[in-house]
Amino acid sequence: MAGHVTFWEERCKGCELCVSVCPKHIIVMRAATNTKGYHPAAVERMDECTGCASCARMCPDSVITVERG
Amino acid sequence: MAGHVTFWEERCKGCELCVSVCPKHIIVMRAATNTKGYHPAAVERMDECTGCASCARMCPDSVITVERG
Amino acid sequence: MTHEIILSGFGGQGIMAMGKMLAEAGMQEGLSVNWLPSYGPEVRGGTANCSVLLSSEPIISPLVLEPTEIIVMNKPSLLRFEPQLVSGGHAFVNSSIIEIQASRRDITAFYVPCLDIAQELGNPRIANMVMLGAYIEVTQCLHAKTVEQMLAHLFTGAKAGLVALNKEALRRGAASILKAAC
Amino acid sequence: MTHEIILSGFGGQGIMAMGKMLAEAGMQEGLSVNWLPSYGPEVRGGTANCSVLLSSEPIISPLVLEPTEIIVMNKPSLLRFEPQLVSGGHAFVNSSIIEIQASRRDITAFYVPCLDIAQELGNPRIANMVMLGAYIEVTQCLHAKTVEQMLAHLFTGAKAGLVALNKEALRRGAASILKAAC
Amino acid sequence: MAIVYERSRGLTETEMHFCPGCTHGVIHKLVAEVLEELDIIGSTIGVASVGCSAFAYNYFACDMQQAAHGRAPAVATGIKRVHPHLAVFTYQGDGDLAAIGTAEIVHAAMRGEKITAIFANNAIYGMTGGQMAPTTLLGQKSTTSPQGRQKEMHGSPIRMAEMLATLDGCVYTERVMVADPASIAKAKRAIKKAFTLQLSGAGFTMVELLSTCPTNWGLSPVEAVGWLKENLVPCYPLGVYADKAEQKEATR
Amino acid sequence: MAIVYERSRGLTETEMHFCPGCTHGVIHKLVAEVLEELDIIGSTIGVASVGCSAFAYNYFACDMQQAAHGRAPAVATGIKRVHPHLAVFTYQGDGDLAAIGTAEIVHAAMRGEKITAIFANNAIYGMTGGQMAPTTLLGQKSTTSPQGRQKEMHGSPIRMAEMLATLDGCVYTERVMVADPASIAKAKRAIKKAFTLQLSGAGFTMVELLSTCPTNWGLSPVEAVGWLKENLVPCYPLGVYADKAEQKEATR
Amino acid sequence: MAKELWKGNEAVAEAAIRAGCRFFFGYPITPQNEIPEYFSRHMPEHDGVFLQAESEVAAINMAYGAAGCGARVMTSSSSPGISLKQEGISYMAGAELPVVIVNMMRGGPGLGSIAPAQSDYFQATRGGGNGDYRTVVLAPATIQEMTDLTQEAFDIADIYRIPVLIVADGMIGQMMEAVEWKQPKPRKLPKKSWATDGTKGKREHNIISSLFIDPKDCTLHNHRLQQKHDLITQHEIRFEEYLTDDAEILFVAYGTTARICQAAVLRLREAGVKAGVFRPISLWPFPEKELYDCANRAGVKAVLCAEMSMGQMIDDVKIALGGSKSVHFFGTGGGTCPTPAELTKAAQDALEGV
Amino acid sequence: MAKELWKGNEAVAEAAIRAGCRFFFGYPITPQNEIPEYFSRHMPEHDGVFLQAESEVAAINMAYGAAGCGARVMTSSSSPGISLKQEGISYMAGAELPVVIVNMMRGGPGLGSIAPAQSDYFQATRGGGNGDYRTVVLAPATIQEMTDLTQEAFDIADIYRIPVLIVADGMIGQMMEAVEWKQPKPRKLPKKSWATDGTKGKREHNIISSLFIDPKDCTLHNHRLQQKHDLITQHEIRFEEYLTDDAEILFVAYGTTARICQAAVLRLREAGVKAGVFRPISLWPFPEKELYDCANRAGVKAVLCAEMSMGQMIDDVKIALGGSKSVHFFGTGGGTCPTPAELTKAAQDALEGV
Ligand SMILES: Cc1ncc(C[n+]2csc(CCOP(=O)(O)OP(=O)(O)O)c2C)c(N)n1
Ligand SMILES: Cc1ncc(C[n+]2csc(CCOP(=O)(O)OP(=O)(O)O)c2C)c(N)n1
Ligand code: SF4
Ligand code: SF4
Ligand code: SF4
Ligand code: SF4
Ligand code: SF4
Ligand code: SF4
Ligand SMILES: [Mg+2]
Ligand SMILES: [Mg+2]
Repeated sequence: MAGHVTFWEERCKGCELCVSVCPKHIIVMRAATNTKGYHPAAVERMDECTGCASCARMCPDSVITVERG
Repeated sequence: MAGHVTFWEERCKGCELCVSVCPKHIIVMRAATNTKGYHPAAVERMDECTGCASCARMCPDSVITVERG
Repeated sequence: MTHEIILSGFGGQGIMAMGKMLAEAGMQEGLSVNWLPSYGPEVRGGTANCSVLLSSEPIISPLVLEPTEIIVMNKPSLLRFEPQLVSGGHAFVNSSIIEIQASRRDITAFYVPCLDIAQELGNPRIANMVMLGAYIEVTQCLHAKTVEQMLAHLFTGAKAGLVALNKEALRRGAASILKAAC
Repeated sequence: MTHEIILSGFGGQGIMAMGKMLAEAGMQEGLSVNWLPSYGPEVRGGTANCSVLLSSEPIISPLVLEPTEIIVMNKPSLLRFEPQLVSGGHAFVNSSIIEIQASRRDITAFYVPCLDIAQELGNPRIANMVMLGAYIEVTQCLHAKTVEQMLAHLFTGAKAGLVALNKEALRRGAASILKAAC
Repeated sequence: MAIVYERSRGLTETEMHFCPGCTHGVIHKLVAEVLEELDIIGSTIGVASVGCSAFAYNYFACDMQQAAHGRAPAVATGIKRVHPHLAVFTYQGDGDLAAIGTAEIVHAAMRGEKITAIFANNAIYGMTGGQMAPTTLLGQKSTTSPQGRQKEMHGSPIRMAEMLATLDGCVYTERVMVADPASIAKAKRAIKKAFTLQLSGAGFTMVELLSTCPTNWGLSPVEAVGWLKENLVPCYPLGVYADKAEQKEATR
Repeated sequence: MAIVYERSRGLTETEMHFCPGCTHGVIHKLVAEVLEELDIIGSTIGVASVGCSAFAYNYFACDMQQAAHGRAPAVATGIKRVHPHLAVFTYQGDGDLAAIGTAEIVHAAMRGEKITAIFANNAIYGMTGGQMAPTTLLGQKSTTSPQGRQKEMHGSPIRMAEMLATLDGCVYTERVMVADPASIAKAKRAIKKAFTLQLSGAGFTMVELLSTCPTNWGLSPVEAVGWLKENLVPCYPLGVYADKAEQKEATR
Repeated sequence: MAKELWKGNEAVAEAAIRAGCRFFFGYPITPQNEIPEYFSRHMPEHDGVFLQAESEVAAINMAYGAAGCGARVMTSSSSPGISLKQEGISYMAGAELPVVIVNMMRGGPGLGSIAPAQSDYFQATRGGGNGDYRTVVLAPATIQEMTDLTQEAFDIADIYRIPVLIVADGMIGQMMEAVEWKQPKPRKLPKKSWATDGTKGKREHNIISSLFIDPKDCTLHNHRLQQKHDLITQHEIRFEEYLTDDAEILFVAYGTTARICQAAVLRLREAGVKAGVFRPISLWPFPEKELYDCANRAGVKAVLCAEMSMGQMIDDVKIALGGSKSVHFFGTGGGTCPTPAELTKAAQDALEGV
Repeated sequence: MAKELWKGNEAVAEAAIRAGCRFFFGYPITPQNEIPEYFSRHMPEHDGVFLQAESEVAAINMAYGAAGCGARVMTSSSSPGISLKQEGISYMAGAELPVVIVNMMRGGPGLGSIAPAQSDYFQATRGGGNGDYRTVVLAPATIQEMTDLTQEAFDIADIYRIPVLIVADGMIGQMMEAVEWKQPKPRKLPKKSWATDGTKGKREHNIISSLFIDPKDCTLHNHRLQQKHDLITQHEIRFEEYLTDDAEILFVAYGTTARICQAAVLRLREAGVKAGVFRPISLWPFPEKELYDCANRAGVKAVLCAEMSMGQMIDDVKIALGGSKSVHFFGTGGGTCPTPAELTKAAQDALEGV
C-alpha cells in the first residue's frame, strides 16, 4: 500500500517541520519559491512514501493531503 | 492571683462574645445602655475572675483590659 | 395637600417599613407618593431614616429638606430632625424611649408611648404600627381603613394572624392621640 | 534640500537598519531627519518598510506620501511604491532578485544587483549596505565618509572586523552606479 | 496588678465601625498585636481593600493605603518595590481577594512578592449587604443566591489557600479561624509567622482567617461563631497549605 | 486511492497568518478535526482571544466571537448560558489566559462552566513581539526580561493546569504538546475528550498545549520543537491533572 | 393599569424582564445592589439567567458573549464598577452589540462616596473607553420614566446595534414611586442574522469582532459607525420642557437635579421670577438644536446649568448654545444634592449677572 | 549638547529616567512595547524597578502603591489598555497621587487596529473613569517635544499631586527623530510629607485614600480638587501657533495631525491661501482663551479642526470659540492619517463655505 502525498504549494511556508518528521526522509524543500517567497516542500521519491501521514499531521498550515491505496 | 477586668463601656457593642467565652461565666450584659444604645458587658463577680483574658482576646472591639496580680 | 414626612430611629425599629406603608397607602388613595431611604454602608444597629411625600399634586422634587412632619423613634432622631421641621409642623415622638421633649414652640409635638403600647399588645416589634396609627389620626392624610386593608394583603397564610394584631396597634396608636387630646 | 525616501523589502533584508543609518548619518551632517517604520503584528517573513526624511529645513510632516526616492529590495515593493514616486524621482531597484524593470518614464531607475555583489563579498546580509552605497552615490545627499565613520562606531570589539566589509559594500554599491553611468 | 491584656498600640484610638460581634475586629487587633510585638508599627505599610474593612486605614497605627476593589496585592507590590525593607500587608475580604482580585493575588503569589495577605473569609459580601461570594457555601442563602448556592449554576466554593499553595512563590499559607480564644491565639501565631517570613525575604505569605458576618448571616454574634465552626470549617479545613520556607531550611 | 489525511472541514479556506512553523497552526487544525469528527461544526461557538490567535475567528468554520484580552472565558460563559446545548470553546495564549485573564479562567473553572479552554502555552507573548509571560521559564530571555527571567524579581513560572485542577468545577485538565506526530495525536485525543466531557455537561475542561514560537524564541521551527521538548516539558510536565468526570463515573 | 409602588433599582430590573431581557450579568456595588438581587429572585421564573460575575470586567464580557448570541442582555453597576467596564463597552460598541447598561451613579472620583451623584456624565456621553464610539445615554428623572425608558432602551439597542446606557443616581435607585406598567410603542426590530447561534451547516460562520487590523478597514468601520451615530442623532433625541414658554431664567438639568430645579422654578415663580427647566432625557444624542431653540426664545435672559457634579453637561450646553446665551453653572460634587433654595439663589444671581 | 537619534517610545522612557523616575509598571501592547522594553534594559542600571504587571489594571494599581510612597512612577499603554486603567486613574486622581501615564493611541473602538490614532481625546481630557477629576494631558508633536514634556510632566504631577497623561500616537511612538537632551527649567517641588514610608514612630500615620464615605466630606474634597484644577488651568496651559498672524484659515490640531496641517499650510500658502495652525500642547487644560484670541484676529475667516478621530477635540474648539467663528472639521478614524492634500482641500472647502 503505497502512499501519495500532495502539497498545496502556495500555502506552504517552508518551515521544514514535515521534513523533520517523515520517517522515510523523502521530503525536501524546493529551490524555487512560491509567490509568498517561501521554498515549498515536496516529496522526492514518492514510491517510498508509506502514506503514514506524519508529515500532514505535523504541518501547521494544513498544506498536505495524503492518500493511500 | 485574682484577675481584674475593666471595660471601655462606651466602646462596647453588646455582642456578648466575651460572655460566651468566660470560663467562669461571670460576665453579664448591663440593663442600661451606653450612648450608642448598646447594653455593655460587665463582670458580675470580679473576685471569681482568674485574669485568663479569654474575654479580652475574644472582644472584637478591644474594649477589655485585664490585669492580674 | 402635601405631607413631607421624615421618619427616623434605630435600625430594627421598622422605620423603613413604616414609611413604605404610608407611601403605599397614599398611592392607593390616589395621591402622588415618594419614599426615599437614606442609605449607607451596612452596619447593624445604626440609625435608619427615610422620607415620605404624599401629595394631591404631582410630586416634583423628591428631597424632603423642610418636613411638615417628623416621626422620631429615638432620641438622636429628635435632636437631628426637630430643627428641620417647618414652623407649624408636627413632631411624633416615641415617648417610650425618648425621655426629653421637643424644644421648639412653633411646632406641635405628639408623645406616643408606642413601645409601651406595643409591649402591652405583646409584641414590641409593632411599635411602628402604633406610631403609624397615631400619625394618621393626627394628620388625617389617609383613611385608617386603607392601611388596614393593606394589612390583609400583607399578612397571608401562616401570618394571617398578624393582621388583627397590627390593626389593634394602629387603633391603639390613634387612641393614644385622642387621649392626649382630651 | 529635502529627500523623502521609502525603503521596502522582505523582513530580514535589513530595511529598517538601512533607513536608520541614513537618518543617523543625516543627523550627523546637521540635517533634520525622521525615520518612520511601518509596523504591524509580528509575523516573520512579511514585508517591511520604512520612510526616511532628510532635509536642510526643519521637518514638518513625518508622512512620506510622495517619495523623492524609493529603495525597493523585492518585487512587491517595486510594484507598490513605484506609483507613489514623484515625477522625476529616483527608484533604486535590487536587480538581483527583482527581475522586472520600473515601468514609469518620468522617473530614473537604478538597478543595483546588490545581493549578487554582497554574495561576491561573501555575506548576503550586507546587500543593504551595497544598496546604501549606491543610493548615496546617486543622490549625494550625504558624504560617504559620514556613513563609514558610523560603521566604526557601530562595530566594535569582536565585531570590528565587520567595518571593513561594510565599507567595501558601500564602495561596491557606489561603484555599481558609476559602472551603470558609463 | 500587672496588665495581662490591653488594647494594642498597633491600633489607633478610632472606634471601629464594624457591626457588633463581627470578627473583623478580632482580626484587626491580631494584626495590630503582631505589628506591636515585632516592633514594626513604624516600619509597616498596610493596604486596606474594599469591603467592610475598607476603613482599616483608620484603625491601624502604621502608614496605610486604601486600594481599589481587589487590587490590594498590586498596590502592595508597588509599595514593596519602593520600600523593600518595610513590612507590607494587605487586608482583604473574600469578595475582594477571591472574586474581583483573583488575578492580583495569584500573580503576587506567583512573583513571590514579599508581602503578607491577611485574608478575612466570611463567605459573603458583607459591605454591600450579603451577596453571594465565590466562597459562599453550597446551599448557603445570600441576597443573590436566594435559593442557596447551587453547584450546577454557581460552582463550588473556591479554596484560596489550597489554590495559591500550588505556586512556587507562595511560601506560606495557613487557614485559621477566629472563633474562640484558642483559635484566636493560633491565628495570631500564623499572622506572626507570616510577617516574620516576609521580613526574612522568603516570599509571598497569606493567612486565611475564617471570620463571621453576623449581620448578613442573620445570626447573633455568638450563633455566628458557632455557625462558622460547624459549617465553614468543614468546607475550608484549617491547616497549613504551604510552608516552603521551612522545607528550604530543612533541606539546607 | 483513499484519503488518509486532508485539511479539516472545521477550518475555513482562509490562509493562516502565523509565522512559518508556528504550532498555533497545528493546534488550530486539531480543534477543527475534533469539531469535524464530533460533527459539531454547525453547533459550536468558538471564542478567539487576543494574541497571535486573535484571528482564529477567520480560520474556524464554526461561529466565532473575538474577545478582549484575557476575557475569553467570560465571553464564553455569556455564550454558553445563552446556548447551553451548543459546544463552546475558547482559544487562548498564555499571556491571555495566565496573565491578564487569570480571574476569568479561574472563575470559569470554579463555576464548572461547561466550556473547553484550548490553552496554547508558548511561554512568551508572541503577538506583541516576545515579552515575558507568566509562563516564561526561569532564565529564559525575552524582550522584557533581557537578563532572563529571575526568580527573585519575577517569580517562578505559573502552572495553570495544576492550579485549576484544585477547583472542584474543573473536571478535566491535561497538559499535552504538539511537537511531533505522536504527541499531536495524543493532543487531539485530549481535545476530543474535553469536548466530549463538555457536551456531557460534566463541567469545565481545559487542554494546555505546549506550543512553539519560533519567531520570538529566535529558533528555526525545527529547532523550536526541540527546545520545547527539552526545556518546556521539564517545567510543565505533561499529563492529566484533573479527571473528575471519570472519578464520578467510577463511583456511580 | 393600576399603579404599583416600585423601588428604582427593582423597577429597572422588572422593566428589563418585561422587555424580554433574559440574561443579566452583574457584580454587587452600592447603591444598585437591588438590581442584581431582583434578577436573582425573578430570572428563574422566566427561565432567564442571572449570573453574578467575578468582577465588573467579567460581567461586561459575559454580556458581550450573550449579546453576540442575539440575546437581550443587561448589566448594571455604579461609578467605579462602570469605569472597569470601559474596555468592554468600547468592544461592544466596536463589535456593534446591543446591550443595556445601568449606572446608578455615586460620588467620585475613586471610591468616593456611595451617595447620589451625576459625575459620570462625561464617561457616559463621550465614552470612557478607547476609540470613536458613542453609546445612547438615557437619563430618567422618575421611577415611571425609568421603567418606560428601560423598556425602550432594549429596542434602541437592537435597532442600532449599540450599547444603551441608563444613567441615574443612587437616589433614584433607592427611592420608591408609583409606576404604571406600559408597553413601549412597538418598533420594527431588525432580525439578528449576525448572531452566533451555530451555523447548523446552513450558512457561513458568523463573526463577532471589533478587530480591523488593516487601518483602511478600521477607518471604513469608523465611518460606518459615524453614519449610525448621525442616524441616532436624527431619531432618538428626547427631552422635556417645564414652564419654559415665558421663562427668563432657564435651568438646564437632567435626572434628579432636574426635579430639584423644578421645585426651584416654583419658588422663583412665587417670587415673581419666570423660570423654566429644559431637561435633556437623552444625554447622547444631546438635544442640541432643541435646547438652542428653547434658550433663544424671546424672554430668556440667562441659562443656568445645574448638575450634581463640578460641571460636565455644561460642555454640551455651551456647544448647543454656541455663545448665543451666557451659561451659568451650579454644581455639587461627591454625593450631595443641590437644594431648591441654593438653585433659587443661583438663578437670581445669574439673572443679576446678566 | 549633541543631537541623538531617538525612537519615540524609547525617548519617552529615557526622559522619564532622566526625570528621576525609578519605578515603571506596565504591560505589553502595540504600538508602545518599546517603552517597557527600554525600561527593562535600563532601569537596573539606575537601581530602578521595571515590573511587568499581570495586566494594565494591576499596573496602574502598582503605580498607585508606589506613588503613594512618594516615588516618581510611570506606566504606559495604548488605547484598550488605557481603558482598563480608568478606575485606577480615577482612584489616583481621587487620592491625589502624582503619576505620569503614557498613551500611544491606536485605532479603536475595541481592539480596533494598531495604527496611529487620536481617538482617546475624550477619555484623556474628560476622564474615562468615574467622578469629577481631571488629568493634565500633554500632547507632543515631535520626539524632541516628547522628551521635554515627559520630563516636565513629572514636575507637574508632583507639584499638583495629579496624574499627568502624555498622549501621542503609534506613529510618534515608532518614529525616530533627533533629540537634544535638555533639563526642564527647575521648579519648586513640594515635599511629599503625605507619603507612606513608615511612621518610624515619629509622626501620625499617613493615609492614601480616595474614600470619603460622608458625602459632605466627599463634596468638600471635590471642591478642593476643583480649586486645584482651576490653578492648573491658570498656570499650565501650553500651545503653539504656526503662521497664524495673517491666517484666513486656521487649523486647530495637535500632535501628529498638527504637523500634517503645517504641511498643508505650506501648500495653501503656495497657492496663495493664508493658512495657519493653532496647536494645543496641553489638551487639558485646553488653551481656551488663547485659541479664542487667535481665531478672532482680524483675518481669520474659518476655523478647521483636524483630528485623527471622528471629532473629539472639536468639542473644546467649539466651547473655546463660543460661536464666534464657524468651526469646520476634518477627521480620519481607525488608524489612517490625513494627508496634506486632504487637509488642503478641506481648508479650501471651509473657506468657500464661509
Ligand atoms: C469596582 C468595585 N466593585 C464593587 C464594589 C462594591 N463593593 C464594595 S465592598 C464589596 C464586597 C466586599 O466583600 P468582601 O470582600 O467579602 O468583604 P466583607 O465586606 O465581606 O468583609 C463590593 C462588591 C466596589 N466598591 N468597587
Ligand atoms: C487590554 C490589552 N492589553 C494588551 C494587549 C496587547 N496584546 C496583544 S496580544 C498580547 C499577548 C499575547 O500573548 P499570548 O496570549 O501568550 O499569545 P501568543 O501571541 O503568544 O500566542 C498582548 C499583551 C491588548 N490587545 N489588549
Ligand atoms: S506520508 Fe509519511 S512517508 Fe509519506 S511523505 Fe508523509 S511522512 Fe513521509
Ligand atoms: S510542514 Fe507544511 S508548511 Fe511546513 S514545509 Fe512542510 S508542507 Fe510546508
Ligand atoms: S479574664 Fe477570664 S475569668 Fe476574668 S472575666 Fe475575662 S474571661 Fe472571665
Ligand atoms: S466582646 Fe467586647 S464588645 Fe462584645 S460585649 Fe464583650 S466587651 Fe462588649
Ligand atoms: S456586614 Fe458583616 S462583615 Fe461587615 S461589619 Fe457587619 S458583620 Fe462584619
Ligand atoms: S509570533 Fe510566535 S506565536 Fe505568533 S505566529 Fe509567530 S511564531 Fe507563532
Ligand atoms: Mg466577605
Ligand atoms: Mg504566548
